[in-house]
Amino acid sequence: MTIAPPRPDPSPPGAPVRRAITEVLSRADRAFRRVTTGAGLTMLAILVVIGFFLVYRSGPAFDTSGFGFFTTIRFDPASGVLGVLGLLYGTIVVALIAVLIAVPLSILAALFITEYSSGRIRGFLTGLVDLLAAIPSLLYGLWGFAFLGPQIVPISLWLTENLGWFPPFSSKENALYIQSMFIAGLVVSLMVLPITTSVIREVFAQTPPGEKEAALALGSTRWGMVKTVMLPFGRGGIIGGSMLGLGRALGETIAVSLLLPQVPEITKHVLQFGGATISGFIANNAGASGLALSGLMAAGLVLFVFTLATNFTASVIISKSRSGAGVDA
Amino acid sequence: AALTPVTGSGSSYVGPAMTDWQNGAKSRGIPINYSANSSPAGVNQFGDRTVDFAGTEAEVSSIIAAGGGGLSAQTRGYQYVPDVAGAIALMYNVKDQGGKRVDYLHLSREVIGRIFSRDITRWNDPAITATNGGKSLPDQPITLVGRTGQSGTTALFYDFIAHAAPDAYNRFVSRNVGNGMGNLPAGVRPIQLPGQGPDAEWYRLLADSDQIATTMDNATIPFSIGYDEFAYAQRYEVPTAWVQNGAGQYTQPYAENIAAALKHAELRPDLSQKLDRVYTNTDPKSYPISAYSYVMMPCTNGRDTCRGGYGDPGKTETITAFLEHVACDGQINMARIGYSPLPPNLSQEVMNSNARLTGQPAKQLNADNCANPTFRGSLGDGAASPPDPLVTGGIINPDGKPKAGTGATGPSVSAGPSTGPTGGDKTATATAGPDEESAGGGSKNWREASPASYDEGGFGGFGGWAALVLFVAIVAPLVVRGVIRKLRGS
Amino acid sequence: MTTTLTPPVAPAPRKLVKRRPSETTRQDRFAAFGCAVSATLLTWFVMHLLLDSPGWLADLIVAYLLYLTMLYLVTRDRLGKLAASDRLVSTVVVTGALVLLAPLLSLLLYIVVEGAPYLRLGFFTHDMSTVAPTDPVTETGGLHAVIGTLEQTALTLILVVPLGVLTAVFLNETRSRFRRPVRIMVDAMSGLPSIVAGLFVYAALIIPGIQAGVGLFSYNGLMATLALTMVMLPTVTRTVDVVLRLVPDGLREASLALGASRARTVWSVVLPTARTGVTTAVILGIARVAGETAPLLFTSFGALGMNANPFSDPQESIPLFIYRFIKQPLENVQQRGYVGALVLILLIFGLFAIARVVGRDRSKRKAKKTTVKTQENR
Amino acid sequence: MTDTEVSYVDSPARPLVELTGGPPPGAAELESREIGAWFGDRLVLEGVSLRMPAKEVTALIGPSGCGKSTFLRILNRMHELVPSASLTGEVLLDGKDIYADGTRPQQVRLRIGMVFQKPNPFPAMSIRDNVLAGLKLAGVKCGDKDALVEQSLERAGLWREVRDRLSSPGGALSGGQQQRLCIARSLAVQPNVLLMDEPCSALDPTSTRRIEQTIAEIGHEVTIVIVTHNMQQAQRVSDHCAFFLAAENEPGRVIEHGPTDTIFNAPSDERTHDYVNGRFG
Amino acid sequence: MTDTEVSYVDSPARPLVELTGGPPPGAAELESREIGAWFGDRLVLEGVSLRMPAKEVTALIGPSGCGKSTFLRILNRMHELVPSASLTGEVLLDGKDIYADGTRPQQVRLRIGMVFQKPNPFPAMSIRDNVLAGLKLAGVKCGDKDALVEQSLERAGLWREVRDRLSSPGGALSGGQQQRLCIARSLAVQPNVLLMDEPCSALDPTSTRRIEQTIAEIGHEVTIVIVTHNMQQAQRVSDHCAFFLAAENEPGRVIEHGPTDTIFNAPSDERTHDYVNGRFG
Ligand SMILES: Nc1ncnc2c1ncn2[C@@H]1O[C@H](COP(=O)(O)OP(=O)(O)OP(=O)(O)O)[C@@H](O)[C@H]1O
Ligand SMILES: Nc1ncnc2c1ncn2[C@@H]1O[C@H](COP(=O)(O)OP(=O)(O)OP(=O)(O)O)[C@@H](O)[C@H]1O
Ligand SMILES: [Mg+2]
Ligand SMILES: [Mg+2]
Repeated sequence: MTIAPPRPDPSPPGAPVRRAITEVLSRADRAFRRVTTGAGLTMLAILVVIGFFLVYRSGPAFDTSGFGFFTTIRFDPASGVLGVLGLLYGTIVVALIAVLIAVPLSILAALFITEYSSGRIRGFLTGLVDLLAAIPSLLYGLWGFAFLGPQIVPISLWLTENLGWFPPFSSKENALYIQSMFIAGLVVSLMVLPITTSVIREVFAQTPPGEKEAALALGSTRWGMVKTVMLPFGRGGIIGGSMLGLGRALGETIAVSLLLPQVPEITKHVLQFGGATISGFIANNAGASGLALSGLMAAGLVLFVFTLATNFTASVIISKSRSGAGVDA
Repeated sequence: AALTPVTGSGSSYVGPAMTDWQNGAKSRGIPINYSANSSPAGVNQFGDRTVDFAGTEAEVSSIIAAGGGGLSAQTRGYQYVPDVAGAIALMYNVKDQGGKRVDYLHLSREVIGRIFSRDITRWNDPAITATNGGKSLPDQPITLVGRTGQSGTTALFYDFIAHAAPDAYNRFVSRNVGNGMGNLPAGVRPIQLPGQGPDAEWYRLLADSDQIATTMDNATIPFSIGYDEFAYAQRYEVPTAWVQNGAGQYTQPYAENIAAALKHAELRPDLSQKLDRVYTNTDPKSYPISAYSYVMMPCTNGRDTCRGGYGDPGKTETITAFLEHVACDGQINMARIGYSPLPPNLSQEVMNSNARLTGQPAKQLNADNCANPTFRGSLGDGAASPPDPLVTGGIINPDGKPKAGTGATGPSVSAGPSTGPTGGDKTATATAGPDEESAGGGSKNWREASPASYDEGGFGGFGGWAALVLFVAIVAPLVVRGVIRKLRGS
Repeated sequence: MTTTLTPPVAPAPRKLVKRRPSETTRQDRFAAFGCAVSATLLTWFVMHLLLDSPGWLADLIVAYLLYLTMLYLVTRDRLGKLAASDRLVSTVVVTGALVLLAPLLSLLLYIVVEGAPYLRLGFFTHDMSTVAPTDPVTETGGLHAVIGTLEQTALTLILVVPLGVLTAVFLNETRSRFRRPVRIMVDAMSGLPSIVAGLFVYAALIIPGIQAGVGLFSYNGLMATLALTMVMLPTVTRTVDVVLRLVPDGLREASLALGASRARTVWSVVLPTARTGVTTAVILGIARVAGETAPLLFTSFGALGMNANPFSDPQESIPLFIYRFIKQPLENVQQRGYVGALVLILLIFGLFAIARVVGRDRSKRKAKKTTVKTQENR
Repeated sequence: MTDTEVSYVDSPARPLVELTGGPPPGAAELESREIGAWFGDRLVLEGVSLRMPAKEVTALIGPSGCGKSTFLRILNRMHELVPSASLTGEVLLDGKDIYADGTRPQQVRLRIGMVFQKPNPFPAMSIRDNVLAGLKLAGVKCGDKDALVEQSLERAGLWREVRDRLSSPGGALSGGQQQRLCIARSLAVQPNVLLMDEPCSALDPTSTRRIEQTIAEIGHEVTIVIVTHNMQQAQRVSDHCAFFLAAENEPGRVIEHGPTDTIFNAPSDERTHDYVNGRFG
Repeated sequence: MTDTEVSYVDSPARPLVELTGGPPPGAAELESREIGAWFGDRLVLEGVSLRMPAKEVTALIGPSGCGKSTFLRILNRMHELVPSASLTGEVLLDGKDIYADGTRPQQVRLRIGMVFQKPNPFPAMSIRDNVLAGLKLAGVKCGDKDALVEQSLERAGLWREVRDRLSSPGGALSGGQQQRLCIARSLAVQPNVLLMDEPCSALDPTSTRRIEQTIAEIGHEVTIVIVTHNMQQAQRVSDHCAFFLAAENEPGRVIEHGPTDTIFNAPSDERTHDYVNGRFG
């Protein structure tokens, strides 16, 4: 037992020197670090491999179209024209419609779960939201086509007749209201709802109880409290949750492939027949080979990058928001 | 010898038939797997050598023209083998002046060609009025309904259109070269419809046959007409048009009509079908828009496109055995599930194809060694066509010519004794019964021969209760567990 | 100031009566009921007597809007503006939750009505290889699909659980500088469309595999598993990540303070504590993966007959089973698809029930913790 | 009770800014009768009868977990916000039961303000908006808002420190200032009673002293009920005192109550004596 | 220091169960030299030199936020777990710097046990496993585990209450029992020093008294350093006392230290006097 020699302290008093803390890792800890890092890097590797593969396979398409790939609406390998703009447009419009419908509903549902319901109902609804997420996309597609679509047609008609001056609702004579991006968006919104609801619910649940009680103790109604405390607090989470939902809506496949004609075009009238999305288009043409397949891969790559950007923005927003709520899938 | 399993993919149109054939093959120990996605996908996968055979209605040349691949199939080498006959029906949704849904539409081939080439664009076109007893339909634009993306059905249908109204078709095609149909060399048919341009405005493209049929059934697209496999029309009881054949008669695509039409089918050297004479067939029973579906498989000799068989002789054995089943026993059920059995000459062609693969002499089929009902002059169950409402209503003669003096009143919907194809279906079943008997007379019917393992199933007959039992089986333990916990807890 | 305190009330032996004051009084409920009735009548009057109603959906919407307006006006009159907007929002929020419920119920009903009449136990005892298209729906056999789904899901789990949990541990319990890129990649991967995952496996593994004659890389359950892994991995990783975050830091500190290494802490304290949460996450992941269709078409290919070996030859699974039949032109064949859909839903329900049971203990503990927390905050 | 050395309140005699829709003017007397409280099936408080006279400061003391906070929250109907909570008994505000049928909790809470242990200003709002939050939330109108802000902040002893930065966010203040901001916020609606649950326990000594002075000032205008763990603080600020105690597995009860001097210097119960002299707790 | 009235420890004189791989036997002296601590760039503690003699109880007192917990966590290298944390100075355990190069923190923490403010038994383990968790986690071997469990629980004064349900989960105990379980868990590895960070602040009075008795008992065997907010408690349990204080925007410092009696009855610094007499904090 030797006493460590007092270390010389070169700095003037008042500005003490920080000590470097050395941590000697045990073997188990080193192995632990290696294994977990390995797992994390495997994840990285998988994604990088997929990314490279997509880039590699989409090479011919980019060779053919060059930058025009991003500015061309048509996707027409028969005449050697490859473009992703029409597909991307449809993808984004459908996803936006889905998110625009899903987010307000999610906020309401999240509010109900965190504030307006109690005990058993809360558990039931939370489970229900998860269940909603587990219903296969194929079934949503079938149901949307066979059941929901026909119910929506009269509403689309009504909107067109009465709100026709509003560009997205304006329509031509003899227009058709099935297979519209609106209906597709509506069905996708059901698939987006679970994720947005659970993210927003989580953020709401983290609202500091102190602030909530402060508002109530001032004689506020519940809505007053929600408005002054929960919504401002949850804003980051709401935005982040919407972005995450957007990310999911962008990638929705089978249901959209059944609900849209999948003809790449720019349809301004969202209530009207027409539209295509990248993933739905890929699903409908998955049997292609040669240049067409390469074009599909390129479109897939575009979608991939796009979703990546969306998800990334979402997680940044959520982590920056005051709530700092966790992002869970 | 153990047979090597063989996989195929492609046409969804032959899906039900393939299921039937796979069942039959299975009972003979032939391992076959088929995945129905779409004809072009099948051809491409065949070309990529990831499947051993493809089911397709579209030809390689069409697929190449559509820019969707097909080249690899050329590299691999292929032959077309007809496997079953079918027909394309015209489903329509039109209301007459009184607002009643029309169910008697009669069309001539040329008019069909012009409608689908967008040469006739309104329902009150005189050409349409002329074939419908002189009664004109409302002055409404015609909306066309077709398949989105690449489809074998489109290929078949537009082959017919090209022959029915060549001028209109050629104009249509040249108008839409840049609109997604592709640059089609002479004789090559499109497998994809224009996705844009002025013609596309009036074309509603849907994802699959089922969607087309449901949409027509729901009448969600007003004043529309579309093409679809006839089986879907039967399934949803959608009104289908009566099409005038070479004899001037109006027919619908029941098995007997298809069989009659295809008697004049010719095969090109590569066995792809040449249907010119089918479209103009003068048999009064023939339905013009009839065609075959193919199996695409490799071959070793006898064709330009043959580039060698399978590396694995076991696969050769499997597929020849399978095709022999398809050619004979496999045809027994076809009329019942919406197809028409192959005629004897094509059944024989199947055997010839096998010979081209194996290099052995082809087996000769005859009524004694082949259970295909057509060898006995029958078509199997469900083959007969219902009567024409305009004929039974006395508006036109059975030969298709309008009756003198009836044009003014025009047909009424209730004029015919049957209001749809189904009514006729029943009679057809009744009359076809004895044929079925003769077809399955011997031990030829594989279904009879197969062990009836599932017949009673041991459990059958308690309806939706099964679902309930299952649900309870899942939930009950949880409830019991909860109760026990509660009891223990308190 | 000396007499401020009340004399103690004589402690009579009384039974305490619990009061649970509620926000809504009976008058409120009367008002709401009245508004509902009058909104209904008004809708009927306007939509059916004055106008030509375009359908029940429009009626519903109009009635709902009328109800909201009336409720607002009545409450405003009775209790003032603030209370009125509060009541309005409460109503809207409750409807929002109901709207969430409606599509799910409608979807379930649709599938149950289509599928339930034909579901027989025979579905679970034989496959489709001997069932002809013309056979009645009740003959449907799905054993091969059920077995395929079970095997593929199990294999997926074997791949996903270790990798996902380890990655989540990596994200939570280490201070590696790769944490950020990995987290971004996990986020990104959850945006990978499943069809692209399927195409990837098909084009990168199956085509070369079949051409080279490598049996493992051809159509089989394993390839489907790989595609499903890509779909499930990010989901599981992210949920486990969240669950691990919920493990109180106090437990980690307690463990470290006892002289445990990081590895031991994770293995002996963090993971056991989070076990129920991880299990729930995994089961929910399974439920999601069990219904994936798109990536299977080109990977496991599907089959009519039984194939219990996921490492060679095409294999069926329930989603493929549904997809195969549900669009075919024969009514009874289509209904086979709905029977399959019903079985899939039942399977998912079952998984959910299990997840809830497994997760319940955790939620109880969590509830206790939160009450402790709220107490502290007061 | 100690007297304040320095008055932080600039003009205590000035009449209050007029509000419309707010509580009736003046302080009110609060009285609880046989209050009992449950969380779920657990009885945590029993038979609490206490009169809290108008314009005086009543302190509630007792060891942790004996139900002081629960009692305080019952006094302005915050208790019912806990889902499983229920209660019995009556709370009379100027003689009227606040739990009577048809009484709206918002109305009660508007008249009985509350300040919490942890300062909880609305962090996203400016200081001024924080003070006015109560008006907005409870629908109280005020003609001269600036005057009200100034007056409330003055009464809470915060005006001098923040008058130059009324538009900076409330979260940017120090802990003690935040707590006084919360007091100002409660005072802005001019409540009849102010409840305070350990308002100083999260604060540093300087801030604590400041807040005690504030309490002493406003104690002449509103009825104040304060929970505190600090015996010295209770002695310094309160006129009356009630000692709560909960035996193991028993609900909390009031052991003794009376003028602060009596409780601290001549308690009649031995447990009170032990507690105020730091024998336990 | 008050003496315990009732001994909850059944046989304090019995020799300890033998462990292999555990800390050296006996209590150890802990000494800090010029300890300073940062969170990020914020200096929160400066120049703390303190000797905590073996087999005695040292109490750290002071208002909230003055760095008591930080100091305590520096004593067993828990401080470095906070990502941004850094420090200066030396901590000598029986004369050897625990921050010396090559010293493994696990080894240090095994010798210096810690009990936290909030009881934190491992919820997934049974009571028995909780007690043995330290052995398993730190790789200490023990021949007679049952004896060790009994002895540790006895030393923590919990044996009598739980001996019939050793296999029920640790989360099923009451708060006070949980805290004693945590003490037992720390004692099981037979550490030389035991650090306690406000071990009673989350507990009810009865449990608090129980824990104080436990401290009094084991204080004769191990060195104990305890942080407390409760002056009475500090007086009751400790032999020595150190008063920490942080002026506004300044790091925390030790204002005064010495025998408990001196600190409480005759402090030399005025601030100490104010604090121990409840003038603030
Ligand atoms: N939300 C709640 N759910 C269940 N029990 C609760 C809740 N809040 C408090 N309790 C219980 O009620 C009892 C009284 O709690 P209360 O917070 O009123 O005590 P207190 O005297 O304020 O204590 P402290 O001095 O620690 O604040 C405690 O035993 C506590 O465990
Ligand atoms: N993890 C951390 N990151 C940054 N600052 C911290 C962290 N933990 C503590 N601090 C700061 O360090 C200072 C000392 O904190 P510490 O927890 O040691 O105080 P304390 O005396 O234990 O207070 P209390 O009595 O409230 O527990 C405080 O100002 C606190 O804000
Ligand atoms: Mg309290
Ligand atoms: Mg501390």
